[in-house]
Amino acid sequence: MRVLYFAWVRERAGCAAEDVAPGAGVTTVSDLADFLAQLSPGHAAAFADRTRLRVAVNQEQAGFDSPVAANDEVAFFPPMTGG
Amino acid sequence: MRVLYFAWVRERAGCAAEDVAPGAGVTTVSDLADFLAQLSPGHAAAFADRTRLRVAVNQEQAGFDSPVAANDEVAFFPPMTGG
Amino acid sequence: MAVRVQSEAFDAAAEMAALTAGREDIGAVASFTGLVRGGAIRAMTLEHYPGMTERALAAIEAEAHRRWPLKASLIVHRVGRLLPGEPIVLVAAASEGRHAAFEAAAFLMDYLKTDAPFWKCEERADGTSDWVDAREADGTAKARWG
Amino acid sequence: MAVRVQSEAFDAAAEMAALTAGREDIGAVASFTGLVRGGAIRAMTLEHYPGMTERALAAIEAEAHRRWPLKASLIVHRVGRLLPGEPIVLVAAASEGRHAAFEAAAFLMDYLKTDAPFWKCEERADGTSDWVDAREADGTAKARWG
Repeated sequence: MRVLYFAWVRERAGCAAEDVAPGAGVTTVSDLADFLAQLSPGHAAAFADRTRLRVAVNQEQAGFDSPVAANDEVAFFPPMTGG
Repeated sequence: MRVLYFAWVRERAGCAAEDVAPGAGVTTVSDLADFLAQLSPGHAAAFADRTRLRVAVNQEQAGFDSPVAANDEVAFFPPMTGG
Repeated sequence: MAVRVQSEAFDAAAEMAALTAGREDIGAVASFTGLVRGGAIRAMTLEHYPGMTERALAAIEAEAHRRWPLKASLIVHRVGRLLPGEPIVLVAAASEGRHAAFEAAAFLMDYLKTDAPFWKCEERADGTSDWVDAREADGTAKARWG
Repeated sequence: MAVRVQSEAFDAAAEMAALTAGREDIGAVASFTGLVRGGAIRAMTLEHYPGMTERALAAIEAEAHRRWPLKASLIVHRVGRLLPGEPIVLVAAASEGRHAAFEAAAFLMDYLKTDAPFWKCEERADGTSDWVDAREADGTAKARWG
């Protein structure tokens, strides 16, 4: 599974992208967030307040209850501030 | 009194501007329109349907009940279609 | 704030660039360009009321500045004979945020349509020509601003 | 229809001129340019999600074409480090009449603000920097389109 981070989520996680293999128990974005949060103190900080996070699965906006599978690209980021 | 015509009102009246001295009985735009309408068949055609006419007195939008005086500039024209 | 009536063509892009040149206090610029449409129309001649036109446009622009916190604005309107594809009018409104800019630009156009003394005469492809009737929708559009 | 994401500066004027060049079917072009404001801000760095950004912008543009009879449209958004006064974004919508053009341009901006994966980081004059928080008003602005 390819995981991407943007903006301050990227800064806290300490990386922009990583490949992870969280195992069969991870079937939703929420499960994945639980898994990622224990990778490092930086990851824990990135996922500390999920109300501040937005998610995309395969480059489409998704929610924490969205399903994820092994070959998905999952991105975590703050609410968008372009324009 | 300086009278100006624009667009099809100008075409019907047959002139773009004329100086008139309608006399003391003409105190409103409506009076002036009555006076102008009898100057020529073209003028009569221009003033035939006043609901299609708009008025400005001294370059400010006005109505047929607006007062007019000897030194005023009074313009008659169709509803505006700029932009 | 600037209002111009001219027979010469204008460069909408250059006009807009000049509006923000050297400024660091403008976050948003909304603009509108009206152009002569072709098809049944061979040319469009715009007549206006010199003197009153400039006064009316300046009054419309001043009213927009009263209603919205604008940093800059511009109205350029052409007169004379224009061909399809040519720009007729440009309005632009600049402010800190986008909503004021959008609303002010739409307001400028709505008021210009009903309050600025311009008249359009269309030359059709069949050689006839006629004055364009005012559209009731333009009065409705103006009325929404209260 | 065109969507571009680029680090290079763009010439809003030239972009808009290109939108209508050679066209006789466009009567109205509404545009919006967003610029970096100065004052407390020394620079603004825009990060984005390559791939998703282009998809999101294309989807927003397609939705605008579904809702209004547009003849042409354009979204250009910059990424990277921008200085005060520099343009960040340009949207333009062209149609036969002005209301569709104005509404579509406002719609493009409202959706872009909430649905396109861009993030702004401000460098302040005092040397600190921070990610810009999303504004609740942007969600409200999007919601008005139903």
